[in-house]
Amino acid sequence: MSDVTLPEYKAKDFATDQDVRWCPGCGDYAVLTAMKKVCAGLGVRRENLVFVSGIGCAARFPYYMNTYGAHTIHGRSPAFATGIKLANPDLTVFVVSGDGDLLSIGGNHTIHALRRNMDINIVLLNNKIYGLTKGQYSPTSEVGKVTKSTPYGSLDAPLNPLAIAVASGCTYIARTLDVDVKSMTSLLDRGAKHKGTSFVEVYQDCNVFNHKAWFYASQKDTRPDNTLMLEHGKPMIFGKDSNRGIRRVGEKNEVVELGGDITEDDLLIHDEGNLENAFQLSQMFSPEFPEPMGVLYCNPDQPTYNDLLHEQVDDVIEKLDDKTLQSLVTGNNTWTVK
Amino acid sequence: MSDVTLPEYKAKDFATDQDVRWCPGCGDYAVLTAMKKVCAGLGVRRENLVFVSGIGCAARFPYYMNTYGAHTIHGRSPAFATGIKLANPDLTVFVVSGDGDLLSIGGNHTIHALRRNMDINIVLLNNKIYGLTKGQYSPTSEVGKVTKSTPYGSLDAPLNPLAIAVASGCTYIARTLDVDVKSMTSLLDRGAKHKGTSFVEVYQDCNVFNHKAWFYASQKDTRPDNTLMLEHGKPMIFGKDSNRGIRRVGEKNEVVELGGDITEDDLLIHDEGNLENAFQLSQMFSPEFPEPMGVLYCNPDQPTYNDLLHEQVDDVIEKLDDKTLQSLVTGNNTWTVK
Amino acid sequence: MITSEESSASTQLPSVSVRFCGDSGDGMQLTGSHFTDIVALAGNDFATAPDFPAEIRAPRGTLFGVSGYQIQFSSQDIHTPGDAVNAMVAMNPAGFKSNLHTVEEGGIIIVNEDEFDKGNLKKCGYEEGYNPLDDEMLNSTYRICKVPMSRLTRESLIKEEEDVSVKDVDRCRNMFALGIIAWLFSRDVEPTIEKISHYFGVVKGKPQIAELNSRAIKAGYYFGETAELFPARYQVAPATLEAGEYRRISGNEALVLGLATASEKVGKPIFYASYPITPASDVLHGLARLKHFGIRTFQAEDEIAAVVSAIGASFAGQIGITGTSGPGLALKTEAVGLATMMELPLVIVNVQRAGPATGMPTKSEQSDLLQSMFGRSGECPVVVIAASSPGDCYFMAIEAVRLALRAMCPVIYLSEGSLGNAAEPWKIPDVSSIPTIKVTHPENNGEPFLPYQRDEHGKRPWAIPGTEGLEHRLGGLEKEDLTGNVCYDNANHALMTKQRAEKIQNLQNFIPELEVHGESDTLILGWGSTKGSILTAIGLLKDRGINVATAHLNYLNPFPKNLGDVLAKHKRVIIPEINTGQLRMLIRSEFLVDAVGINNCSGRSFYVKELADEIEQTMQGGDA
Amino acid sequence: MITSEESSASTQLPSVSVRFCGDSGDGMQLTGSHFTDIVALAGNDFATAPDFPAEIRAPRGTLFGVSGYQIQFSSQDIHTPGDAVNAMVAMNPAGFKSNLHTVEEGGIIIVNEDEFDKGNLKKCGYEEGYNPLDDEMLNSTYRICKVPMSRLTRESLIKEEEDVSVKDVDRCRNMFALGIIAWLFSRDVEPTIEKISHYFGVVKGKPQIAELNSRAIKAGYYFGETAELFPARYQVAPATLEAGEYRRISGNEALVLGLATASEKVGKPIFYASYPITPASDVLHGLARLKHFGIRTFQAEDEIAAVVSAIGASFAGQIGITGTSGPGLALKTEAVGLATMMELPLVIVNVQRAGPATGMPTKSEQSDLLQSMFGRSGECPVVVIAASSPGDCYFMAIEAVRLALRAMCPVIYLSEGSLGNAAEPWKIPDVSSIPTIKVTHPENNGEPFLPYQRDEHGKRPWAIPGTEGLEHRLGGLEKEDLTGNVCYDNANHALMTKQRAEKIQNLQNFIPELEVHGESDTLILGWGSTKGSILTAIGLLKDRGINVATAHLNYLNPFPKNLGDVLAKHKRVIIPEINTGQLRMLIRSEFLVDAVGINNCSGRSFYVKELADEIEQTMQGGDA
Ligand SMILES: Cc1ncc(C[n+]2csc(CCOP(=O)(O)OP(=O)(O)O)c2C)c(N)n1
Ligand SMILES: Cc1ncc(C[n+]2csc(CCOP(=O)(O)OP(=O)(O)O)c2C)c(N)n1
Ligand code: SF4
Ligand code: SF4
Ligand SMILES: [Mg+2]
Ligand SMILES: [Mg+2]
Repeated sequence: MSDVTLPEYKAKDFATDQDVRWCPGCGDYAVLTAMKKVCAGLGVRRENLVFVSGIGCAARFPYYMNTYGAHTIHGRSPAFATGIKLANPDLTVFVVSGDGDLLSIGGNHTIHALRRNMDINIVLLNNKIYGLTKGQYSPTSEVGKVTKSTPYGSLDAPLNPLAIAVASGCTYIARTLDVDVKSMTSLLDRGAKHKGTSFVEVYQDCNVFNHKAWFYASQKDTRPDNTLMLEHGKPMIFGKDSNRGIRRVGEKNEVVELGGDITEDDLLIHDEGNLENAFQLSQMFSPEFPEPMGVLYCNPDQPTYNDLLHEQVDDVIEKLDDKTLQSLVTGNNTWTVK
Repeated sequence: MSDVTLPEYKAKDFATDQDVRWCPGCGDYAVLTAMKKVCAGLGVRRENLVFVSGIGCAARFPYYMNTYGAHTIHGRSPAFATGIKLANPDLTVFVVSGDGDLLSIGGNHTIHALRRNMDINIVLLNNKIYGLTKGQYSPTSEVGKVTKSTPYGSLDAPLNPLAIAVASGCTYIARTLDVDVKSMTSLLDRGAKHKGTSFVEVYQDCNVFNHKAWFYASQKDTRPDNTLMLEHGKPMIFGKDSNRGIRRVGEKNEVVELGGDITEDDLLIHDEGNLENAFQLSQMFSPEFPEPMGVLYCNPDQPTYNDLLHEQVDDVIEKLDDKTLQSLVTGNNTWTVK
Repeated sequence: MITSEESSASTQLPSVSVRFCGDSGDGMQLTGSHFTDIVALAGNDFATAPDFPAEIRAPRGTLFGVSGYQIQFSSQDIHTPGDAVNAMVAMNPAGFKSNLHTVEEGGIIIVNEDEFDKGNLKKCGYEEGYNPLDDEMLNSTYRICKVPMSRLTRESLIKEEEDVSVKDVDRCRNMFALGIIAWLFSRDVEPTIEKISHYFGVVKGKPQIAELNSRAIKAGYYFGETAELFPARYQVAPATLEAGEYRRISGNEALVLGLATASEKVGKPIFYASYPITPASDVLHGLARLKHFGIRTFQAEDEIAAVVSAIGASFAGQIGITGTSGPGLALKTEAVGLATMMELPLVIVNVQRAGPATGMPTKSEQSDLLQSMFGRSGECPVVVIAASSPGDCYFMAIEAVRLALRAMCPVIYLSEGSLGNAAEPWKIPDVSSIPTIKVTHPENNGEPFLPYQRDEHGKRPWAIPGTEGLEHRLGGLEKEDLTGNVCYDNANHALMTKQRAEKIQNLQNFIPELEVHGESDTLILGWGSTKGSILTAIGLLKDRGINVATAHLNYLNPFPKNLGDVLAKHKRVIIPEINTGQLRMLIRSEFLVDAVGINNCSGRSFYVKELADEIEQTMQGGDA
Repeated sequence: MITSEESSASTQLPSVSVRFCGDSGDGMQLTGSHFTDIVALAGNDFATAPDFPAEIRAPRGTLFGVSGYQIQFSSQDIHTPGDAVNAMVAMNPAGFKSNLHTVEEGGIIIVNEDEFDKGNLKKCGYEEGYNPLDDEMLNSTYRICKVPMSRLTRESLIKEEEDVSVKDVDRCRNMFALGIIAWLFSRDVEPTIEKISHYFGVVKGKPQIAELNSRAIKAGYYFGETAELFPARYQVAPATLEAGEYRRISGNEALVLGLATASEKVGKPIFYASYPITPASDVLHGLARLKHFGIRTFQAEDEIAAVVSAIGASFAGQIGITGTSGPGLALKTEAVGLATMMELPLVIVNVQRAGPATGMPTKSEQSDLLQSMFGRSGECPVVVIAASSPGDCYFMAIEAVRLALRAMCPVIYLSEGSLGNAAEPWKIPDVSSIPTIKVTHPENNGEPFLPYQRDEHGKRPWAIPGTEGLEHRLGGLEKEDLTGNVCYDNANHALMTKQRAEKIQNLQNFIPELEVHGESDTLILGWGSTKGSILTAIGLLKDRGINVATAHLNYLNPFPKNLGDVLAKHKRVIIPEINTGQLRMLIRSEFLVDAVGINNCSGRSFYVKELADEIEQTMQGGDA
């Protein structure tokens, strides 16, 4: 549906008449801001955009985007989006939902959407908590998390969203911070344009039930030393004064201080095209490592499920569509009663 | 329940009076044989063994083991096993089911069992097909698979069971062949003894609906060059005459011929303890690479969910069990009506 | 039973029921299918019922590996495979043992005696030294014809000069058996031979296999002729079916064709998302081949993903359909609630099987009616319809799509394993005579768009993504009347609950009234697959001089408008069901009539005689 | 209404209904809770109802961010929070606007006028320049008392000499309001001050906060005394409750305590697996703190994993329990079928909310009864019971466990959001007087073990892993009678279907008969949370000289043995329900009585007057 007379959109054109009902200070607001910017610049007509979500605070997202939208049921948004995209591949489909929705009850639909490389865009608003149900731990909560449902601390090791995405064969994997609207916008934009499933994890602050969960990585003072902004083809440098980097020794990555006999040439060069690197990056956690932000992995060449399906449909039609419905219903094994 | 008077078990002691109903030539028979051996040698009383499965041909497994057993519903066996293990940690719990059961409908329960490191043993009988429902493609079927439900060939890229296990934080990950009962037995045995979730993928031939799917790796003539038997601390050597190996150059693995200037010292040494290596191994596919068999990853040190839970319960009881039920029911905010 | 009193070379019979049984490896389904073609061509009416083993392919010769195929063919109008078998072919002891009880006293049993050896007899639990073929009792009760089929087949197919594989030869035993039966019932085997030759010779490119099979059939046929086994042959005259072109059809085939037809009649692609499950998988298989008829199939990761993706497709403007069986329906109920709230069209096909839980997947039952009516959270009415014969599956499939679009709501389409797999002759409809189904989508008219503004029938507009100016959001939270915005207002919730219910009830105006056949104080009210048994049973009752009226419900929610009047007109209402009384409970509560149930919850259809007897008894109990 | 005709300093009233409302940040739930303690200590009977916002913490001052808490306290025995509010405290315009309709004509409304500024008025949609506090109409309809609470709170709490945070001070406004109300209803605030001081001072170690709160309460109290706002104070005499020790309890709290009690009475740990969902989450939260009472909680990845792990725990010998609300129940139904087939004990707690689909999570409804009865594939009967008051949730929880063990079957325990969150005074039971629940597990007696050999009540033995010699396999495929082996036999399936049903029906012998109160031709039959409204309504009817009999069902499947007789004894049966008539449909179909429904499906409880009026009308319509 490329369109010559594409209207000039502004971010505010994507606001709805509904009051936004997130708590003051909720990290979701930032994502909404970024997403409106992205949509304005995407070059897609508003009526061809669809936002799909499950249930949760994050999942209220579609109500606030003046596009087509569906607030479905808990955990099933990737399946709903799949149906939309297979029915009408001309639509640009976003899934925006929370960590409980996409990784707890919805984990299976998420990995199957990823492995199929459906051309949809999944945005995970990860606040490491169940917000809407007033604060139980989620599959991304750290071990020992004390919540309403775990008064003595949670016991299970968290799921690693990016590692799961890598293992599921996702073709665009990125991570960003709710406080970094600028890079969030560009990452979402690139993801939207990517042919295939894009998966973007957003470190999102739940101001009420898990406030500051990400502050170790999101704040002015903490960010430089606890996050690593990835750039394809560039060495992995981070730190307040860009004075630190990641180097590989033997089978492991390690953090090094630049200067002395260690130069940029000793550092790992980020290669978006290397899945194994992407997995290694997904295993870097603060405080031992800075946590990677930006595009961990991108493979634009794998065909999407929806393209393959429609090619197959066209092939078959080409071959067989001389057949009429009557001939189908009649079949080729009949007899006549006089 | 260590037990001084443990009976002397033989494999056949674990046979039930039920006729085994798999098709002649089905790969599941081999697993049954291996499993009976394992149970006989496990040092666990028969009444403390429980086999749990979902639905499928593979899932008939419990009916053929003379232990406690539960043939549950499709895809839910990891959850059922979790309940058993949390209720009674003294039981040794096995989950035996198929690729559709554990990775399609049951994928989410599988990854959550793995991330929790429940001390259960999951055996995936992977025949890359839905057997019991008479031959539809499964999430492990190769792209282009022609089946009843995909007469023009399947479109979706398969899930990689071992990669998913790695990404989910599984602490014992192994792979074996239905035709190799000997190594299957030792891998299952070690998995059963491992504290934490053990996940063993078995390349299993479905003699009726997907016959020969694994022959490229399982047959006398194909096995040496298309599989790699991993040994911790040993170089990765394979091939008919052990003349080939795996070497790492830059960010990638490659196959090399030994001899000339390439010696064993150039080869990768398998390190069970390295998760990143495990991921790399999970990405090695024939024909480019031999497919790894044996233990890809093992981490015996991570606490199990069931141990943590029972420690927590004991702690709390220690601290609080002076409280009586009456005091609990009464609460601390009462008044008296005369 | 088949009586051979007459000395005439060939005895006329009104109907005959034949059963082929043997190991799942013996190709019994295929044999039965060929024989069905034979009787069809001869112009008989017929009804078939496969009897699949629960196992894929159990070890050879075991009881649980037995596969069976029953067909009744007749010079009259029939609807069931027959209560008791008149002639059975048993290819091995396991088949013989597990199917003996289906044969009428005095019935013919043709066995492949070569298979009745020690090993095989032991495999199916006959004790050492006993061979049923030598059993006095059995031989006096049945007419057992021992035929050394294995040997004869080999002898007649293996020729000096040519080199053939013994395996291929042995595979032809079933064709030898087919030949015998064809002779016994005076049937011409030429058409079958042509078909087989074409299939193996041309399609598969295996002329030798074609040759072997043809020879086997002939050999069997001639054997029947020459051997003195049978005192007489039998003939079943052609039935007087309505003139026209016919085909054989099973319920699942008909459903597939019905959906393809619906797609063309609506002018929209169908998106069929499913997760395989017995006995519904064949619907997915059948539709997967019809991409050139506007059908897209999606094998989802589970039942929930299947139904949810179908709703997504409906949201995007296609006809979202999902198919499953009982346990799968249980998983879809939350999503059906979502479709109810979003008010999007959705068809849920449920080919019922015996439950609860995994139950007996290969057996049939009608026990999901109440699940279909009430198995959702909250007040969540949906349309429920049911097919009543294999051919009817075609027309009800079109109805399901029509009603889903008519009211923008979920429609649960109930079929049954016994319909899905059973075959009957089907007068091929002229598809051009089937009315088109009109759908309209709103366009931007400048006015603010109100997604929940209903038409006079309570239907809301179906605005689809891609339509400029109609952007809107749907969801599972209660909607405000007209705007569809999230709304927690009490009065609004009461209103919307009422509107969702009325919209469904209102469909009474769009479905046919219930037809009553016959005049009597007693009404036999049925639904689903019992139609055939009921029809046949009341025929039997007529012969006994007992008269009852019948009516059969295809529409279960809403009920036909005139159902109340129909019930009121009869003093006694009897409801036969393959469950413990699910329709009965609905009828009793809505109409307060003391409907009596005749219930069989054993995983099989009614036997006609059993049903007739029970009706008779019920009528005697308590005067109407 | 509260009339101030009398000049006496303090007017006696039988009952008063008070509502606190304001922004979710204003701590209204806490304020209400403190006031409830106050009336409780004064010996009043009371009933409370929170009115949560649907949003967690919507932007301050918005309508959808309003939080409310209503309490009725009385000198008599009451069961509802009151139809109309006699006195309301509104902390901001949004609270005022969205709760005005709840106040009776002439009712008192105390507002924090400082908050009625331009910004806030605009936020909740009052048009420019309009201030409801100056509205003639409103002021003539209600007695609106404008109190500058923000200012007064600051003035009374901020002292020259000490340094306090303004934020902390402003947080005390609700306590200032509490003080006013306490004075208005002649209540002693000392105990509350003590509690607060202890909590902040000792528990939280924040003496300053404690100090501020105490001062705020006193300030409010003295303000009421000194200001001339109110012509009079009111008094509500203590109720004549049965003597004994009391506590306040909500339905969800009671359920938690009931399960802990059940665990001790059985002598087995409870394994509670759940996935959070409103309004059932608090059950998980409450149980999670009770590890020292033999309770283990497991927050599963979804509802299906929750119920399935609970079944696994039951298989392993513990008491498997899962808890959820309607949409979650919809997901669990396939697994409930499994438990039915395995015949293992399982309790499914369903704290119902307004549906369908996501519906209105914070609103209450009784619309999952039919889902609980029929929402499973195949013929799959389970026990269904329901609690009828917050305190009753305790006893029915014990019943749920008792019955699940008694018959080795699933029990669906129905509560409602309105029960789970409502609080009432509860006479604390002597737990030692509650009978123990006996369970036995078979031991190896040398005989081959038959897992499906039933006792005289149809219950099968519960052999648990770890028991030597009783190794056996369970599953969801149909089981053979006695042995429990997989079995596809038709007769066996019919038999097992019958046995599973009879086992449940048989529990009639283990549950109390239905009690009828009052003599009349007309029976009001209720279930669940409507008990309170019905009781109060018939009281009202008595005053009108109308007499009806009442009966309330705690057991919905099986019904009490005597239900049929009870219905037969009454000419007219009226069934009030917070749904569109689900119990009614069950009663009509089973007993063929023309039961009439009074239905309210708007997500709230009946108003007593509304219910009384409808009963009266129904009784006039059609003579009994
Ligand atoms: C079937 C079902 N189960 C449970 C719930 C209750 N529920 C709603 S949202 C939610 C989790 C929310 O957490 P998350 O997905 O992380 O979103 P957040 O609120 O944190 O943005 C749960 C458990 C539901 N609505 N439906
Ligand atoms: C809820 C539900 N959905 C679907 C089915 C049908 N079904 C049974 S087994 C199966 C898949 C079997 O494949 P797999 O797990 O790979 O086991 P296999 O038979 O290949 O050993 C399916 C789809 C079912 N029994 N229950
Ligand atoms: S609860 Fe947390 S996640 Fe939800 S809206 Fe509030 S701040 Fe945001
Ligand atoms: S169908 Fe395949 S997997 Fe199933 S039993 Fe037969 S051979 Fe084995
Ligand atoms: Mg979250
Ligand atoms: Mg498989």
